[in-house]
Amino acid sequence: MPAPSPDGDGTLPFTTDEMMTVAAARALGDGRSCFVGIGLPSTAANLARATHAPSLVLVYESGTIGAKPNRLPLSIGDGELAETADAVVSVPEIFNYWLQGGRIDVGMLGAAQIDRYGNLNTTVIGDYDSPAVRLPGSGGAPEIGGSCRSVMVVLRQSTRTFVPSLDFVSTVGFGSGPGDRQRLGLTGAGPTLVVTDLGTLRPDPVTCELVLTSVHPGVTVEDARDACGWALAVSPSLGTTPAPTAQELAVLRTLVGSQDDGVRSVAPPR
Amino acid sequence: MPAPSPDGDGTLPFTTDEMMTVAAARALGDGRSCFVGIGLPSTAANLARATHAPSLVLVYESGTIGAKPNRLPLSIGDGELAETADAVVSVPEIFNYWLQGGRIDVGMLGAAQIDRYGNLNTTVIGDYDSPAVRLPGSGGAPEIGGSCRSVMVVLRQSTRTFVPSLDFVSTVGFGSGPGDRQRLGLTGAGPTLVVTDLGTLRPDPVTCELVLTSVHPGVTVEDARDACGWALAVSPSLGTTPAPTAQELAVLRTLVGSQDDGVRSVAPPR
Amino acid sequence: MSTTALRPLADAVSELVSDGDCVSLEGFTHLIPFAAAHEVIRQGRRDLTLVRLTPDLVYDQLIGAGCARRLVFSWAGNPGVGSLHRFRDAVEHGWPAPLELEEHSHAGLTNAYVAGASGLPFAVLRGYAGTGLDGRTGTAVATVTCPFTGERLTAVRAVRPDVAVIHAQHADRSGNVALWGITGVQKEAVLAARRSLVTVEEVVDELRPGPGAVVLPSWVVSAVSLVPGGCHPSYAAGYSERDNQFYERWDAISRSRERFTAWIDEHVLAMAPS
Amino acid sequence: MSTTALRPLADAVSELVSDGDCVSLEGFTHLIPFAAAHEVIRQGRRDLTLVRLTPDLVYDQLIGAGCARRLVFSWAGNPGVGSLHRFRDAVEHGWPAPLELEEHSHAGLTNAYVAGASGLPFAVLRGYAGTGLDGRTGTAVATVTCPFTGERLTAVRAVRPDVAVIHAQHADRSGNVALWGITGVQKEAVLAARRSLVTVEEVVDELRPGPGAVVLPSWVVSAVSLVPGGCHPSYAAGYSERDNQFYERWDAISRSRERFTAWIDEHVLAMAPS
Repeated sequence: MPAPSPDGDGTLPFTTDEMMTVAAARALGDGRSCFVGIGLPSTAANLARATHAPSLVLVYESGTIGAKPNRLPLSIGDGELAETADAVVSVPEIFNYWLQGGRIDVGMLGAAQIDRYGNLNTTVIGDYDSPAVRLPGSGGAPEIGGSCRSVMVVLRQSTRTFVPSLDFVSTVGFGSGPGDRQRLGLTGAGPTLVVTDLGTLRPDPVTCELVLTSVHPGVTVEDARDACGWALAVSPSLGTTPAPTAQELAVLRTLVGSQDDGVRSVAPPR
Repeated sequence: MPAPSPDGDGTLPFTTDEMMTVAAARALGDGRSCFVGIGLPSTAANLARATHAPSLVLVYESGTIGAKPNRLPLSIGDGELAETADAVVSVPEIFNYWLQGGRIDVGMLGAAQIDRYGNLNTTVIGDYDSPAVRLPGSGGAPEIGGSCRSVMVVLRQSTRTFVPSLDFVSTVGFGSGPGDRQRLGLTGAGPTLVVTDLGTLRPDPVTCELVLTSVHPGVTVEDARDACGWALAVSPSLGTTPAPTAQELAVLRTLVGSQDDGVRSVAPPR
Repeated sequence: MSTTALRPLADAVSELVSDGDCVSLEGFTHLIPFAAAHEVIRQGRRDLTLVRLTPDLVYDQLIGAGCARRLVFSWAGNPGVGSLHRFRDAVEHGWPAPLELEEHSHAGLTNAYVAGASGLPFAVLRGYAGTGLDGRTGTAVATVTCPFTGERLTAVRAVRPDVAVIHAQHADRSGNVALWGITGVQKEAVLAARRSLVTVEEVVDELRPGPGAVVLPSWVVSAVSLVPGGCHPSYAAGYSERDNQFYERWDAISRSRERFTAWIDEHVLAMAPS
Repeated sequence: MSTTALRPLADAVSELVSDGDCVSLEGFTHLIPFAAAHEVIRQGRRDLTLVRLTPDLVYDQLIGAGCARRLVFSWAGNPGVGSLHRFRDAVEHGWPAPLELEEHSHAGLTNAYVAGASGLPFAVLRGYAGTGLDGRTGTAVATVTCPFTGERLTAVRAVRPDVAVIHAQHADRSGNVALWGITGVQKEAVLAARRSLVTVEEVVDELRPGPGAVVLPSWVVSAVSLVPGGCHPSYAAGYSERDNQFYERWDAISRSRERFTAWIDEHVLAMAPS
C-alpha cells in the first residue's frame, strides 16, 4: 500500500474507488442513523465514523443497532457487529420497528443498474426467466429505499450501470417521475444523492431526474456523459469534489486492510 | 391452619373453595401447557404442578413461559415468575406467537357471570353506560378463550354468577350454540370444563349447553340447580367428585400460606 | 435524532406533557412509572387521554385527581386485590369528571401499539370476535379480509400516543436506556409515541444489559430522568419488590373520595418534585 | 406437546424431512445449519421447496446437489464474496434441474414468517410497491386496504414450512434450546413450521441464557441433535468465527459443475453422518 504524502493538497495518489468511498462518507452527517449493507456502504459509513462523524449510528439489517466495529465486518452477521452494538434485535424487529417505523435517516444502497430516476436493479441482467446474469436480488433494499428518510446510492458509473431502462426494478427511486413515491405509499424522500467513481448526482427538485452536481478531481463532464446511458443533465453550479485528504486516505486504507487481515486497530476517536 | 388427618378418606374438613381448586388442579394434565391468570387459576395450576403434574408448563400473559414459582405470585408481573421461567418474552410475543399461534393447551379463566353456553362476563354488571358495578374488563380473556386448544372456567356457582343472559359478553364460549365458534373464526375448542364450588360441568357435545357432570362431596343436584339461573341439565352419568386428599390439602394450604407471608418453601417435586 | 440529556423529572414532564395530550404510561404490573404520574398530577394536567393495558393504581390516581378525559385500556383492576375505586367512581358516577372509555382486550391493545411502533395504520389479529367489545372500542376495531384465503380477521387501529412514559432500571450518561425482567409493551409504547420520557433507578457508566433486557438507544428517547424508586409501589426487578401492603391499603384509601383527596394532597401535591 | 429427546442427526433428518417437503434452514449469516443440510444431501432428498432469506452457500450446495425444486428467498449471494454459482447455474441453465423461484424482499419474507408464527394467514407491511417483485412472488403478495384510513398496504402470505432447521449454541438435557448473538428470524421460522430440528454446539446441564438470547422450550422443538461445529463455515458466536477462506474458496469450487460434484462427493457424500 503506497503511503500518501502528509499534505492533503489534492495531488495525493488515490484510486477512483477511494474517491467514491470518501465522497460517500463525507455525506454522512454526525449523529445521524444510517442503514448499511456490507461492501462499499459499510466501508464508507465506517470511514465517516472514524473521521468526521464519530456519533454516526450504524444500523445493519442483521439487527445490530449502533454497531461500532473495530474492523470492517465480513458480513452483516459478523460477531463484531453484535458485540459492539448498543442493541441487537431480531430481523423482524429491525425491519418493522426501526426501518418501517421511520427511524432511519439515511439508507445506503448499491446496485448493478440505475436509471435517470434513481430506480435500482440488483436482481437480473437480461430477461428474468432466462437471464444473462442472475444477481443476488432485492434483500433489504426495496424497503430501505422506501422507508429511510433519504437514500444514498453508491455505484461505479458506466453505460452498463447507468442505463436508459432497467432490466428489473428491484428498488424504486422516483419511479417514472414526480408524485410516484407518494402514489406508491413510499414514506421517505428517496435517493437524494448518488455517488459514483466519477462524481455525484442529485435529483432535480422539479423533474426528479438525476443531475450531475460535481465531478471528482481529474474527471470531466464529458467523461461523466460518456459513462451514462442517457443524456445526462448537468447542474449549472457544477462543482469539483475535493480530493481525499491524507487523513481520509490513511483511515480508509487502514479500514480496508483490517478486513483483509483481521487486524483490530481502527478504534474510532471517541 | 388446621392440620388435616393423614388419611384421604373423604372425611377431611375442607372448604368449598379448596374443593374447587383441587378439582381444577386435577383436570390439568402433566406435560401440558396452561395459560393462567392470577388468583384461583394460578393457585390451581401451581397445585397441579406441585402434585400430579410436575411438568405442567405455566404461561402467564406477562410473558413468562414455563414459570416455576416457589410461592404463589402476587401479580402476573411478580419477579418470581420471570426469575423461574424458561423464557421471558414481550407481551406482543406472548399474545401473537404463543397464544394466537395455537401453542397453548389449556386456558384457565374466571368470570363474574357465565351463561349456559359458557360465555363469560368480566366487564360490567348492569348497563355498560351506567353500570351497577364496573368490573376490570376483558384483559387477555377474549383471545385466551378463542385460541387455547381448550378452556377451563373456574368460578363460584350462584344465581348471580350462573345467569340466563350475560350483561356483557367479554369472552365467547359457544356463542349461541353449535357452529358459532367456527363462524367467528375461534380456533380452539372452547370451554370444555367448568369447575365450581359445587361441582363440574361440561358442554353437551351436540347442543354445546353446559351439563352438570359431577357434584362435590356433600352437594346435591338440587343444590346445583338452585344455584343456577337457568334450568340446569344434569348428566345421566353424574358422578361425585372425590374429596381432596390429605396431600392435596396440605400442598394447597402451604401454597396459599406462601402468598400471605412470602415464605418460599413450596419447591415442586422435580 | 437528538441526543438525550438527563434532566429533572419536573422539567421533563413540563416539556413533554400538555393538556389534552394522549399519554401512555406503560409497565405490565412491573416498572410502573408512578413518580412521573405524580408529577403530572402536581403540574395539574387536564383532559388527558390515558392509554395503558392495565390502568392499575397509577391511573386510579390520575383519574381521581381529575387529569383524565378518556381512558383506552384492557383491564382495570387492582391486581391481586380487587377493584379500582377511583376508576369505578368516574365510570359509575362521573366523579370528579365523566370518563370516556375505549375498551380493548390485551391482545388488541398490544397489537395497536405494535402497529404504532411499526409505522402501520393498523394491525391484524384473531380477536374481539363475538364479544361486546365490538361496540366499545370507538372506531378502533374493524374487520379485514385476508386477500389469500378470504378469511375475515380483526383489524385494530394503531395507537400513536403523543407521549409514552416508562420506568427502567438503568440509563447511561448518554441517555441510552436498559430495562429487564418482565418487559411488557414498553418498547412498543416508546416507539409508537411521538415523544417519550424514561425515569430510571440508576445512571451507570456503561450499560451491561443482562438476559432479556430491552435496550432503547438515546436517539429514540426524548428525556431521561433519574428517579430512584420511581416505580414504587410496583416492582423493579433487581431493585425492589412490590409493596403489596400498599396495594392492599389502596383499596381502603381509594374507596372514599375524601380519603383519596387527602392522600393525594399529602403524598403527591405537598411533595417536592422528584 | 412432546418432550424432545436428543437424537443423532441422521435419525432426526430421516424422521423429519421427506421428499417434496417445504423446508426452511434459517440463520441470518450466523449459525447457518450446514451439517443438517449435508445430511439432507446424503439422504438424497428431492423436490424440496427451500425457504430462506439469504440462500448463502448452504442452499448453493443443496441446489447443486439436486435436492431443490423451488426456492423462496430474498437475497441469493455469497456474502462479501460474490455470486452463488450453483444457484445461478440452476436459474440460468437449469442444471442439475430447473429451479422455480418465489422471490421476495427481506422485509416481506420476514413478515411471512411472522404471520406463520402468529397463526395468521398473512402479514401487512409497507413493501414491494412499484418493484418488479410484484409478479415474481407467485401468489404470495397482494394489497390490503386499511379499514380506518383507506390507505393501500402490502399483504404477504404466511409461510408455514413443513420443517424448520436451525443451529444453536446450547441445549439442555430436556431439549430446551438457547441461541444468542445475531438471532435473525430463527424463532419465527421454528414457530411457523409444523416440525423443527435444532442442531447445537453443546449440551449443558442448565441453560444460562445471556443478553439477547432466544430460548425455545423443548415443547416447540421436534428434535435436537448435538453437532459441534454444525454451522461451519458460518459463525457461532462464542464458539467460532466465520471461515472466510472457505467462503472465498467456494467461489472457485462452485464455478464448475465438475469441481462442485467432486467436492460434494468428497466432503458430503463420503462422510459419515454427524
